[in-house]
Amino acid sequence: MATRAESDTRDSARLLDLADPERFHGQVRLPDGDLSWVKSALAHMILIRAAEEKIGNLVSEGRVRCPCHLAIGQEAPAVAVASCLRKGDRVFGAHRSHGHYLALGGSVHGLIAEVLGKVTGVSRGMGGSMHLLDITHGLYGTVPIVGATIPIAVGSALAAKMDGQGAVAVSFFGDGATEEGVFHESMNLAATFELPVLFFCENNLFSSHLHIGLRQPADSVSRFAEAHQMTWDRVDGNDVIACREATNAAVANIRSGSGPHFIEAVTYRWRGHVGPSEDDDVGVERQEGLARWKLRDPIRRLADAMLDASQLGEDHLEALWAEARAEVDAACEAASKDRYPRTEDLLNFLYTSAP
Amino acid sequence: MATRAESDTRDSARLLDLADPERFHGQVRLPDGDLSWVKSALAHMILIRAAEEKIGNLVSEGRVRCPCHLAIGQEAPAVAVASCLRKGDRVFGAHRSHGHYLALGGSVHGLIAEVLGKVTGVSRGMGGSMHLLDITHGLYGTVPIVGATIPIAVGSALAAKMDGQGAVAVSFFGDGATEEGVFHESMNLAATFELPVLFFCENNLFSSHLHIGLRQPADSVSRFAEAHQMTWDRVDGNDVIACREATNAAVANIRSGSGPHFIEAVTYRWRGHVGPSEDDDVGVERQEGLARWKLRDPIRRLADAMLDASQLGEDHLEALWAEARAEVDAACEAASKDRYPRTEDLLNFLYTSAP
Amino acid sequence: MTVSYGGAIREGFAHLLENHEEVFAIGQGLWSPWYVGNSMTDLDADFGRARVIDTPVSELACTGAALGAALSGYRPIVIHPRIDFMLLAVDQIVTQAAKWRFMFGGQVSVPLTVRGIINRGGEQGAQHSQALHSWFAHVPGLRVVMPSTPSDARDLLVASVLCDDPVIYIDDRWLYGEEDDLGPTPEVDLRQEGPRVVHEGRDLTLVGCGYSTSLCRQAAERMAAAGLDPEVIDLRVLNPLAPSVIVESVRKTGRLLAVDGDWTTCGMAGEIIACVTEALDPGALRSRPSRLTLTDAPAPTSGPLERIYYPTVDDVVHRAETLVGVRQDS
Amino acid sequence: MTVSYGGAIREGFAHLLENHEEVFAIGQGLWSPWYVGNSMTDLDADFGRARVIDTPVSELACTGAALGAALSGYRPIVIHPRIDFMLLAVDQIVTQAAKWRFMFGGQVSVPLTVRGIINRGGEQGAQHSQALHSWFAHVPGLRVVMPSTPSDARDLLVASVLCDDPVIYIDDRWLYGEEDDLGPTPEVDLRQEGPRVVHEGRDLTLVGCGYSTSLCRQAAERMAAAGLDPEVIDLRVLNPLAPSVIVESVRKTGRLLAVDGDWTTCGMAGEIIACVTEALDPGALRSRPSRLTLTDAPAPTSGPLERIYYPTVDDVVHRAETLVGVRQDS
Ligand SMILES: Cc1ncc(C[n+]2csc(CCOP(=O)(O)OP(=O)(O)O)c2C)c(N)n1
Ligand SMILES: Cc1ncc(C[n+]2csc(CCOP(=O)(O)OP(=O)(O)O)c2C)c(N)n1
Ligand SMILES: [Mg+2]
Ligand SMILES: [Mg+2]
Repeated sequence: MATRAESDTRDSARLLDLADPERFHGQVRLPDGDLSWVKSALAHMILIRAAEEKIGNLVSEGRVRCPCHLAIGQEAPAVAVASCLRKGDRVFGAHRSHGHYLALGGSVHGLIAEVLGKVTGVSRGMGGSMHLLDITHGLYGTVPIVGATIPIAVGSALAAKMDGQGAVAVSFFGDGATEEGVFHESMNLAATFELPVLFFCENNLFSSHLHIGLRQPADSVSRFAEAHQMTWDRVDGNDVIACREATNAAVANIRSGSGPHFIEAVTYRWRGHVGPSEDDDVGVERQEGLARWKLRDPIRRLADAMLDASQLGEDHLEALWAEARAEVDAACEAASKDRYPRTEDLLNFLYTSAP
Repeated sequence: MATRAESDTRDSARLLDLADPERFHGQVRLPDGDLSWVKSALAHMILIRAAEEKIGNLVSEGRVRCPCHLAIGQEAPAVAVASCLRKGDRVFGAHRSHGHYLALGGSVHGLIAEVLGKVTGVSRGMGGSMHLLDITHGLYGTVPIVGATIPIAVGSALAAKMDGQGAVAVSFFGDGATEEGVFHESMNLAATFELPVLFFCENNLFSSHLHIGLRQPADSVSRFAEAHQMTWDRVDGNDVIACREATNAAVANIRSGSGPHFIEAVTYRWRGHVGPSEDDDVGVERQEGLARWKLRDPIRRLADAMLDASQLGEDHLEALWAEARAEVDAACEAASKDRYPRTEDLLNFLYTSAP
Repeated sequence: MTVSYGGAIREGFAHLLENHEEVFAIGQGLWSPWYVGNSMTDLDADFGRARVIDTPVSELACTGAALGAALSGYRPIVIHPRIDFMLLAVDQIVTQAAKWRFMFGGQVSVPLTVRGIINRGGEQGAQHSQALHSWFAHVPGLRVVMPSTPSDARDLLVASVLCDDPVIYIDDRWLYGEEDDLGPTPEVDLRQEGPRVVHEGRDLTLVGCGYSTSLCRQAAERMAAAGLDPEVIDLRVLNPLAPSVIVESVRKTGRLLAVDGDWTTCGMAGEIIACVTEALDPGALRSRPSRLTLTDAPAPTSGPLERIYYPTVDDVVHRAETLVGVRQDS
Repeated sequence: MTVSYGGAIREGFAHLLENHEEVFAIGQGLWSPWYVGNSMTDLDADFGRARVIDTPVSELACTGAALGAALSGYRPIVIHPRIDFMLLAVDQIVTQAAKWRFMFGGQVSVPLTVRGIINRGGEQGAQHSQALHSWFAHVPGLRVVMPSTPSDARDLLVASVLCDDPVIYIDDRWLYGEEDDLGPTPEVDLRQEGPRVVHEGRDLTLVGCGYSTSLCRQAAERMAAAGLDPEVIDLRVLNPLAPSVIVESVRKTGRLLAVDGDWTTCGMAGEIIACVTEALDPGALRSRPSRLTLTDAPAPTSGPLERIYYPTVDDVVHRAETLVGVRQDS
């Protein structure tokens, strides 16, 4: 496939140059033909970046107290995958899912209100950053127990298969989650029952403070797809075009009944495991790598390509940022004024009716 | 390796002709040179078979009440592996571990007393068939929660590595256990920490009533060794010589510090999942396969080879059976007369001293 | 029609699969002729293997998958042939299913039933004997159901599956032989169900759940023959617990014996004592409340030990008589 | 020397690693500067990464591996930075570690310590807040320890690790700021430790464990100022539970309030009430026993809800005063 990173040798165990922070700093390759999606992807990634930067600031200022795992630097997979889905599809995320929510069309206001604990939040203020749900836009749930949504996504795929309407389930998770046994159990279930689920691993090389080299004997998790007899792709996770092309093809196959598929998108987070700091206190790989990895910025690489191809002007790009920031500021302003859940409601969500 | 079954194409996902019940009915290939071990292996397999047949009868007669998972037909791996170990090594089994215990040198009396619930049993009458422990002979524990001893074996390997004395841990488990997430977590730990553990899977194609084809997308579990970056072998599990040669090489490597290794031995159980019946009520594969699989009898195939090579006479073979049956009967006789644990002792084993 | 407890469970499944297309069953052993006793025999043949799904040995993922289907328009029942195996699925039950509705502000409901079977005795030993209903009763967000009769076994299964909250339905293989005359299958609202007086009396209150209710009933009959008149309460729904029936009974009898097949500390029997003593003035009690529970040890295998390990009808009668003062030794 | 609760835990680890070569620590976050607060800072640097082992995200296998090492001559401590994560390891804790000694007839012992950290508040929400010590206290074969002071945090950690039985050691991040003057580290026998009166009094008995003991102490001080004189008991060892200290205290005070940071049903507070009412004649109580527990719901995130979700010193004082009759409303 033309869009696959040059490094992809079909060695399912090694990331090779995709793991090299000196590589893939240049522009992404634009697709032929209509670029309208590319433009909206750029705008969307910028919006996500702006929203997460804002949330980071709110945390620093002490205005947001719930733990926030920012995906700054990882905007591409969310935007790419969301663009390949349709109504009826169901997406599950984990602790680092602001981007998944926004990419699917969730409102910035719903997110900021949620992290502020307001009743207008996407989870009615009951979940905070780590528990987001927005069924209308296909986000069926994100939770912070590592690996927990993977079997849930598989079960949602089982439901989709029973429905027979061609819907697809997507499970987003990180490289760390592949160390939880439930990941393997879920892969086996999906493969055995031939379920319509896309396993999408954002391999950012870290689980909390630990580099994958300290946690696994090889750095690419695509080897698990092979073990569970699943087709797979590995992509540059900071190339939104490559992510989209791989996902589009995968989703089409899954929809047509060919069973599960696995995509590994190699990326890197710029901020700490949790909160706005950069976590440069957690080991050599990260101290040395972060600055280089920032050169693989998915937003800048796409913007440069579009500027170069005269699909975008510098002023237009600045306007995109300004608009995004304005939207985020307005959402924050509004959310700040929203009310908190009523304390009388604490027990109201427990059971379908008071016991 | 000369001893590897001809079918082994290094395709880690497919058993190919090793799964074909029409194949491997003939004699096993005897090693060159001294055959004294082969003779003792034959005697040991016969003893295990005789002991398990006896236990099956005791169950039928209602004299044994605890659930007994018989390994009749699967005697080869236990005998082969035990022959490659030395003092200090530690073996962990599961629910179908009578053979592992006997192969390591455990007494028939200790086993029969245990399944009868006598205080002279190997677990003091507190465990029954499914919970055997005999540290003196290197059996560190067998339990019936599927997959549960796999991480325990890995931890014992961690201890062995810390000890620095070259001891090896062996984890016996079945194909069904590879569906438990903890199997994968354990494989990853062992590979990441380079622990001296041999993962030994007896793939008998069934987990309870279900054929592996209904539980996994491929019939060979060696693919998981590849995924976890482990060296592996696949052997005819009904060829005790092949099992021993693969294990000997593996154990030597592990001892020398080369990290974990995985062996898949393909075999078949003749009796039901639990108890003495043949379970021919559980699906076509088993109904059709059982009679054919019995032609792959590990005992007969070895005996035939030895008869053919004039290493054994018919009368000698019959004597082996007679001795084994006599030993088993005597053990049973003795165990029947042993006493039960005292009811006052029910709480004595709970904590190191009464609370 | 006379139906056994096991047969009644099967009737419940058949009713659900027949009348509710969004119901399906998933778990280990569902295509086996013997795995879950007679409680699901031939359901796969009758309703198809697409709706009666046997699985790999993966308790955690199978439970999570059932939860995922419950969030996507279905009413799955996930079956664990033993509570011991179900413990591998604790995360999906306790940290996921019990909490999803709450932590998403009530925007989703979780019509998931997790069936765990208590399967003990027969010298199976420590890892094939646990009950642990007290654990699940401890967790807000779960409804916990334990039927002690064939009719409850059927009707509470139906109610559990039709309930929009996650339900832990626990049946006990020791009850499979009990028989009842059953009429047509009703669809009751689980939220209206709770503890029930199953035998009226006035000398003391015996409380049980599942198999221990059966012990209490038998003990009550035995005691009646000896001129004593105990009241027996079957808990039926352990969480959320509605203790008022028990409190009112003890207010009347002045004596309480809670019987449970789970361990003592932080167990269901202690909970009953706590509920009652919190609710009644000390003067309302004619004697100290008492609990009779499983021996506080893992299950042994050896026959003679196993026979003293589990509470029996004798034990209940003995303890009850001591409480009432008919018997002097304690 | 004045040491914080977190620092005291670190002292316990340092003592163990220094003096007992068979001790090692394994778990997530052990090489992180912030994962487990200040309770293990730089242990990896001081004692080497071969004995202070950080791990993949595999709770079940890591716990099983620690058990395996415990069976092979070592005294491992496996660390779970949150109880919520530790639930993935329930099989290895409850069905394996707690039972191996028993089911092999006492031929092996299991010197394994499982450290679970209660880490709640801070709007972390439903899946990052659970305590569940009541669950582990329910399981025969486990010893369950909850220190409420820096000196217990250190000394009971040492005692847990040197004990030949499996121990669940639960510390609470909300206590990490507490300070004590600590002398040299003693090595005490855990089997001799149990509940302890930490504040003498005669008007009523307050019982807590871990952080809830701290609430009780503060409440006692506050009430003393108002002329009331409660006795405070710190459970310290929840299982096996030795309730006699509590029973004797209530015999004296006639009143009991059990305070717990875990849920109500089948929880530790109810267990205390059951133990006491089983042991005392009803007439020994001057009022109904009472329990103050966590709100029976998952933890919310939103600040205003979180503030009413956890029991506070005010709540303890209020409930205690009601019990004693100083306050009329209930
Ligand atoms: C079961 C469980 N164990 C541990 C944690 C603590 N934890 C939270 S996020 C995380 C890292 C997961 O890494 P990965 O899956 O790669 O996601 P990333 O943070 O890189 O996006 C860990 C270990 C948890 N939340 N749940
Ligand atoms: C956690 C758990 N789940 C389910 C079971 C029930 N069970 C007992 S043995 C077994 C089959 C395991 O198959 P395999 O590992 O291949 O071993 P085999 O019986 O073939 O020797 C099952 C499912 C169990 N004991 N433990
Ligand atoms: Mg990661
Ligand atoms: Mg098998």
